[in-house]
Amino acid sequence: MMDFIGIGFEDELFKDVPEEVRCHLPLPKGMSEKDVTREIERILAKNSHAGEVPSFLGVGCYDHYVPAAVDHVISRSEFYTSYTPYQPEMSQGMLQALFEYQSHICELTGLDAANCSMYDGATALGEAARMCARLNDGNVFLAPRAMTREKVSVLRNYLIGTGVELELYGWDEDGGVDLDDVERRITDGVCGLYAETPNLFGVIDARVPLLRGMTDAPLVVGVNPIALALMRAPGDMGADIVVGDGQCLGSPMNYGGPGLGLFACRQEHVRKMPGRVIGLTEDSRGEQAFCMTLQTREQHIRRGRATSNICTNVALVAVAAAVFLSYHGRDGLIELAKENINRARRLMDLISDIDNVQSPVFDNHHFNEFAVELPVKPEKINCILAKRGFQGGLPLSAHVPEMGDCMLLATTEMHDDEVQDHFVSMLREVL
Amino acid sequence: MMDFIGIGFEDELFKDVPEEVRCHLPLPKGMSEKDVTREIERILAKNSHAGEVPSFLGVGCYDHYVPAAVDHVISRSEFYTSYTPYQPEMSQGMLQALFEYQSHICELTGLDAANCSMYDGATALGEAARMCARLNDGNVFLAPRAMTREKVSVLRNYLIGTGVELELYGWDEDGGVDLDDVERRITDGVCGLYAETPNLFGVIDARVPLLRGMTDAPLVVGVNPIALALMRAPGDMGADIVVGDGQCLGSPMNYGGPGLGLFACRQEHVRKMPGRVIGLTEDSRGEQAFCMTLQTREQHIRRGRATSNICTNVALVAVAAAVFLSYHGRDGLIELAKENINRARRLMDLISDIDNVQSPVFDNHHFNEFAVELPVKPEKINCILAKRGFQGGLPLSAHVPEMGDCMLLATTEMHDDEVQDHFVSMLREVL
Amino acid sequence: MRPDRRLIMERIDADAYPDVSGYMPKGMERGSLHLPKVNESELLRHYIALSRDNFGTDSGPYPLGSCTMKHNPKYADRLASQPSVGRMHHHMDEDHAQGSLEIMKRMEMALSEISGMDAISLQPSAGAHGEYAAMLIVKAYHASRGEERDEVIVPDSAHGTNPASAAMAGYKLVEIPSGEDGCVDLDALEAALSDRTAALMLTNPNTLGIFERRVKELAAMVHGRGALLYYDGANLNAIMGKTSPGAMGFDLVHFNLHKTFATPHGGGGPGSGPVGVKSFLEDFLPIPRIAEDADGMTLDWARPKSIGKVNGAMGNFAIILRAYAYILRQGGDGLKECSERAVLNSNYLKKRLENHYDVPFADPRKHEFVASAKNLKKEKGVRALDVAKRMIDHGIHPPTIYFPALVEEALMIEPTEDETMESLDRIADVMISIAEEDPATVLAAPHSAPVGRVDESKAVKDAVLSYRRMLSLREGSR
Amino acid sequence: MRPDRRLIMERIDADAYPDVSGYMPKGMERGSLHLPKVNESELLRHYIALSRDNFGTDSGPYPLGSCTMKHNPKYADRLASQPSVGRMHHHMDEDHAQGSLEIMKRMEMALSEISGMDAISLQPSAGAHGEYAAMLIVKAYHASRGEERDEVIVPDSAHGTNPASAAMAGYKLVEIPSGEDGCVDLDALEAALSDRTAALMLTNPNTLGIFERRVKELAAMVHGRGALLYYDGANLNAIMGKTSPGAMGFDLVHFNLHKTFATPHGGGGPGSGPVGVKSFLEDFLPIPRIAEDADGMTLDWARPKSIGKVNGAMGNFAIILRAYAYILRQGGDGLKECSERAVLNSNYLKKRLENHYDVPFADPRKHEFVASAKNLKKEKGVRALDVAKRMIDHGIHPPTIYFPALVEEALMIEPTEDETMESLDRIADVMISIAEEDPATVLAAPHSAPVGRVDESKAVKDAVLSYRRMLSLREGSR
Ligand SMILES: Cc1ncc(COP(=O)(O)O)c(C=O)c1O
Ligand SMILES: Cc1ncc(COP(=O)(O)O)c(C=O)c1O
Repeated sequence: MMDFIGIGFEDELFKDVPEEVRCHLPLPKGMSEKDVTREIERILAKNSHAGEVPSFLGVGCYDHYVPAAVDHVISRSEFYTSYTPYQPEMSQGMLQALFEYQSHICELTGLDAANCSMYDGATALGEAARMCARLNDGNVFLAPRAMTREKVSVLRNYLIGTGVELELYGWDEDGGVDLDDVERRITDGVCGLYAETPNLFGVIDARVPLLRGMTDAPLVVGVNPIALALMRAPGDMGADIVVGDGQCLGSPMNYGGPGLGLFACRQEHVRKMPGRVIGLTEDSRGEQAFCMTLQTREQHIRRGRATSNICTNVALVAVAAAVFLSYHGRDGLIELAKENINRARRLMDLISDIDNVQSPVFDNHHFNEFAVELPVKPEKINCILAKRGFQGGLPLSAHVPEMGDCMLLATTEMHDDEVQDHFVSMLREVL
Repeated sequence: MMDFIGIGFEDELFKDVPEEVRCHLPLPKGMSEKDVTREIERILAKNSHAGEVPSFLGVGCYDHYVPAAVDHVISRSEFYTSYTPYQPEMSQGMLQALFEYQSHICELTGLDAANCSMYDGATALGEAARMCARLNDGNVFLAPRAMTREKVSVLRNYLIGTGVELELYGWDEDGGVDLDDVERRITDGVCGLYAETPNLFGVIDARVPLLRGMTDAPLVVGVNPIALALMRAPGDMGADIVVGDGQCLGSPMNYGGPGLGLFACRQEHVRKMPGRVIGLTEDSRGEQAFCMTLQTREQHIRRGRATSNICTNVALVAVAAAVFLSYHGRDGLIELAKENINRARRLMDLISDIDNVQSPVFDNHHFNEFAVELPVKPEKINCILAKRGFQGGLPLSAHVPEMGDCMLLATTEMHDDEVQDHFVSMLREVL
Repeated sequence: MRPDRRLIMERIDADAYPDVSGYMPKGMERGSLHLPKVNESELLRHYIALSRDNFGTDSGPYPLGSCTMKHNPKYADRLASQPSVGRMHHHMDEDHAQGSLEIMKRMEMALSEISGMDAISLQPSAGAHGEYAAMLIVKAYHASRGEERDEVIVPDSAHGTNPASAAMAGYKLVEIPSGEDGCVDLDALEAALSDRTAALMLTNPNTLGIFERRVKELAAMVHGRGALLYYDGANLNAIMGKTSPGAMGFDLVHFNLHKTFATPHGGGGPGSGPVGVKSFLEDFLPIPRIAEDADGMTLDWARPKSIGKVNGAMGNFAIILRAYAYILRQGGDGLKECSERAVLNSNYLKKRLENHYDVPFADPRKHEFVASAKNLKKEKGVRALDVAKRMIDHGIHPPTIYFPALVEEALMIEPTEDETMESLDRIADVMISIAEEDPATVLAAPHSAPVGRVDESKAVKDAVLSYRRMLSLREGSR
Repeated sequence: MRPDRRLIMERIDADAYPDVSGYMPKGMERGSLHLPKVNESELLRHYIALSRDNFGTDSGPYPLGSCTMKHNPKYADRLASQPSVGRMHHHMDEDHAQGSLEIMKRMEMALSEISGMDAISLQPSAGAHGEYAAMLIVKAYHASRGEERDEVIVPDSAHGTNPASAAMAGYKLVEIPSGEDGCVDLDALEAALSDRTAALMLTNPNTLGIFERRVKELAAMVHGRGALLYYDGANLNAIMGKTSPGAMGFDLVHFNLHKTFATPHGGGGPGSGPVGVKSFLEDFLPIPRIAEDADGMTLDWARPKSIGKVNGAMGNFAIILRAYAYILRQGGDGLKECSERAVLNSNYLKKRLENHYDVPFADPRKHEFVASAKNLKKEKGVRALDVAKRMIDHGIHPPTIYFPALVEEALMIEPTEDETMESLDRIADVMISIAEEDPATVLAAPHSAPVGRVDESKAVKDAVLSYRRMLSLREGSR
């Protein structure tokens, strides 16, 4: 090959790299596949995963059962070794799978348009806020104070370039939206209003539909897609944009990433939407075909004026979600949602029997998780639980400081009675 | 569907099953995929696998590293959910992969024909003995006494219908074939002569090529395919048939099954061969194509007069072997073979430093494994080692009783220095 | 464009074999080795491309009669791919292998319930291997009673492995013809039975998909002559939860886990072929037996009457595990439902085809049925083989053809319980359209497969089974 | 025959939504839900069939410029599929997550060596996300110094995400043109620089595959005006072991683990886009930072100057792990060799195409080069798009087309280090044959893809993004 190019040795190809910027790469020598595997497994063995140490963490990232069929599909190398489907004729499979994903998300959310993924729930919310800023002239985005510090921080960071301020409203004694607080804050300057159901506290908030009547600004609703099997579609509540995290739809937790940012909106706003979308069309023979569409919204065409800078998204996670939803179907998803509600109910009931513990803090419908108030600092309890082979829930102090004595406990179908009972008896011992 | 068939309820389709033979199926209710997974994982957790408890067992079944590419290929569902390729036009992929497998085996063994698998090494030997009985009129099959009881028993069972007697010959002080003993036993009645290299004791036996000169009866040679990277091809030693176990070529041990019975022979005997073979041919357009061939040897055509009753074999394991051999290539396989020899040498040297232990018992070249003589019953030592987190080697007492104080120790590239050192220091402590 | 399908060994390493001295005894050193030289990317592209030229049950309908190509659930594969399955050696101390042993013990118990047999050995590696083990047991049993019986009776509709296994065990075969109704002709059986009869091998429902109603009578006849009754359990998926070999009076049975219990066939294997027996034969089962005591599972080798070993290890554990997972998932009712749906599907498809193909014998069928292309052949010169090849163009795997031999131009169809009505209709529509199509198109099929019709006789004539051979023929010498 | 490609939701459950009362508060109950109803077999056949209509690097050459579609090694995927990776929650006590944290810490250190940066954050989810994090850091840095700088300079050859990220962070964009040689025009840069300049975003080698030789000079100019120099590290795979952003004088850099470090793209993601900075910017990196003390790894949240969070968790751990495995496997020398081979392959392919396509700018190129179909268009009316579509017929993924915009009818080609010479020759032969082919054939391509040329403008016009929408249009209402 060098002969053909007309060079004598390989470094001639780097003659354009000036001496002054040359450097070496002081990394160790390469290892065999076997040794790499062994080395990484040795390190990973230091983890205590949820299969070894039952975990009660949630807030957007859950330990659900991943059907083997999901793994199988996303391990098809035609899928996972492909790039963004720029050439639709060579990528009909991925395009259709993503169109099906969008369709499922639209069905769950009750909206007509969805993109084929954002990075995660938090960035999806950030993008939704930015989209609100595009939809009108307001300069305030209203969101609940009951959010993790991570989500609030991401949201702030996504609003930085827009000139829009983030304003946070409170919650009521039942853990739902504090309508009075929202009322007070609503002005013409509001460019968007965000609410969650289930919210940070796991509360299914029946007041969210009431928000529609309070402002003309776009309403953004944050959801859990499994809860949507039983919950009224946000589109029917008047939501303009729906966001959420879809990791629960067939993906492992993976230490938090990749997630799956769900993003759906009304058809009328489709041209203001961020992210990649797959559209239905026809091929030259008039047959059904799919392609990426509305690309003029995107950075590779519109550059500095794109609706978002996003390029690589989490398409494969979206495919996993599509397979997961198809695997369960309506009835399966309903069963799963019920099981998760029942698991949470069971756990909160058991814990409520412990003296000095309020479980749940909010007397309301919950999904997956719920806050409990403890007589001891939650951080301290987690330390003790860790020694007994449990990963406790999320201490709320770092997120909503006024609930510093509270812990958020999440449970899923992966916790059977035995695990819950064992956890509760440990908790009882510890308190 | 029932309407169309013209029945009112499903049981009408079972009206031909008389009442007197009806019965119920008193198995428990079905479980969800998740619960099945959990239940089986709970049971399997009772195992102590070689990744947890280093194991020094071998004799035809080894803990080698399986390259991830091998897993990937045999997880392609077009391969593993297919049947025997009766319709070549729909199965070119499997047919070619199996033809490539046969080709690799022929290359390693130095013969021109191979079938596309037998169940395992032991049944491959049994089939080889039967093939010898077909090739001539003799009524004695000569084989080494140095074989596991399993292999001897399978061999006997495979000879049952042939009228051929099994006669076993001994080994010499260096662990190789006892030529005098063979000499003594060779008569015109011998229909086949079997020898192994490496043999039960892991000895690469330089006397095997000498057997060719001792009889006109077919010579069957048992091999380890990884050792063949360095060892003279049995075809060049005059072998007529080569057998062995190919599990070591990219398959996990799986508690012994499935194995991979290697079977190769000279071209001239191809029509007497047992098992399925894939042949090269052309399609109607004159292009290269593959199909199952010489099927008139097989049970589905020849029925009672087939060369074997084998139908389902272990095709997918053969594909794994083909991928494994292609992955390593010549140089990779040579490296692997060397590493396995070096590992064994290192271990036997370390052990030879322990007082009262003879390691190895046989002063000879070894591959993967070697016999050591211990001052205590090997069974007892294994019990003690088990308590310290090791799975010792195979006590030879049940297989070659006169070596009741010996243990066969196998080691592979999966044992690094640390594991070997630790094992040896445990052994030293124990003795 | 058809992708590159060169043999991988055509990318060969041409360098000289390296110096490897010191690793082998003198005279045992290798001098050359030709294996491909490819990087991981080339390797994977090659094999993935090959896989794409292959058709499995995950690709579409696979109504291959007598082979039960049903869906292979993915949870079973995932369970089998763990180190607690893979990195287990069969010689491990029992203490280290309690998990594997427990799975096997439970599987034995489940198979015992399903078959109505008293004891099970999971050792045989496939169906034919289970048959062979059973024949060895038959032999050992009669020998233990000092009886010399050297004949085995096999109906003409039996699967080829039945006579092959009996012959391999040294038995003389006595073939009996099927009656008008496709069932065993009891008069012929009576005539064939004698004091020399060691066993009768039977499949019920038989390979025509017909249930032998007079099986009890037949059992009495066989037992009356002191012979044993053997059940080929490959077709068990038609009757689970309805009847069992035990209830029908059989003494021995083999199972095909890779048929009835939904484990992958792997393009020809591995499978698993456990053998089950009534208690009076238990002592003859292969060793070791799995025993359970207070401390857990142990292996019992001290069984003097045992036939010994039929394979080198404990059986195909990785397949057994998958099958056990499937049984747990289905449960008793689920298995029964599988049988019901398999039979319903088979009868539905049969009904849909009846006016277009000749379908001999009366209703109902069980899991499979045999149609015939004999009229097509007469009228248009289209044989079963041609129908099969043409089905390939439609992405449907052809049925088993030319078996059983007693039906002319046989098309043996087993849709399995997994196909939906929609899919059955597609199979039917395709087969009907072929029956009505211009014969020229059918005779030249397949048209859209990766290759045209393959010349099988050339393959037999040339008998080229390896690249080595291919090269030496090409070069005229090597 | 093209297999059934109906949407899976056409197999829908038509039954009424069941009664689920008691699970939701009043007014929050759902009334209907349309999801497909399929069994596992149908499900898998559907998605496997779809996968077969898709092309990945495992399918064949994928010389997509600026996207680095290299082989994704399988050991990395296998490592990532373990429960010790998957069943970890990012809020776990650090004690429970020492393994994940150690992998991340080691990865930070490796990326630091590779890039010559002092501190790394693995948090961003993809390249553009890393750019955005970097822009937030630039903003925080200038703010911390009380400086108001509101412009970011971007060359016209920059990837679209660069201007988009800067704009998203609220910066005004100043675009500068490339010079004759394809490099930044330093005079234009000089003119663009001012006290308002917050940063210059640069890729080196740039998207034309040309190394900006005068990078040091350029760095001095930017730094001289108090602005920061940002490196788009998507093209790092051209220079590893030769030079580094640090050595070139950059202050911030993002990485594309899914390009340089061989992790799968997954049909568009997930990726991972770590950001690295020189020490004076370390305080601004996203929180939490991974710290190491005597007890092991901990998370440090107390970083008051930090920009905070850019995603909800810790980054895409499953991707980071794969990339780390790849780095371990290659080692320092191996990564250098990858760069060398990537550049060699690119120059070889360029040379092979030179007489058939217009290839502007001088030698040598780095990992990629841009050819142009402008002559073809002039002479035969064949555009870059048509060439691309025709390549599909040959089983080769087309290059990136129409980017960068400064080259007319651009075909941006990046073969990567994984293609063999044989494969490069195949790509070249195909592209040359297309250049010489009857234009009618090319214009009507693809001919052998699962679909004909796709009507992208209809998709834009209709904007049908869901089955719901499709139905409501079909029904005229919903
Ligand atoms: C009726 C019947 N018996 C026996 C067998 C043999 O089983 P195996 O292929 O597993 O050896 C089969 C399968 O081909 C069969 O269909
Ligand atoms: C040069 C360059 N910069 C930035 C990006 C953006 O990276 P990502 O797609 O991961 O967001 C890409 C990839 O498309 C690229 O090629």
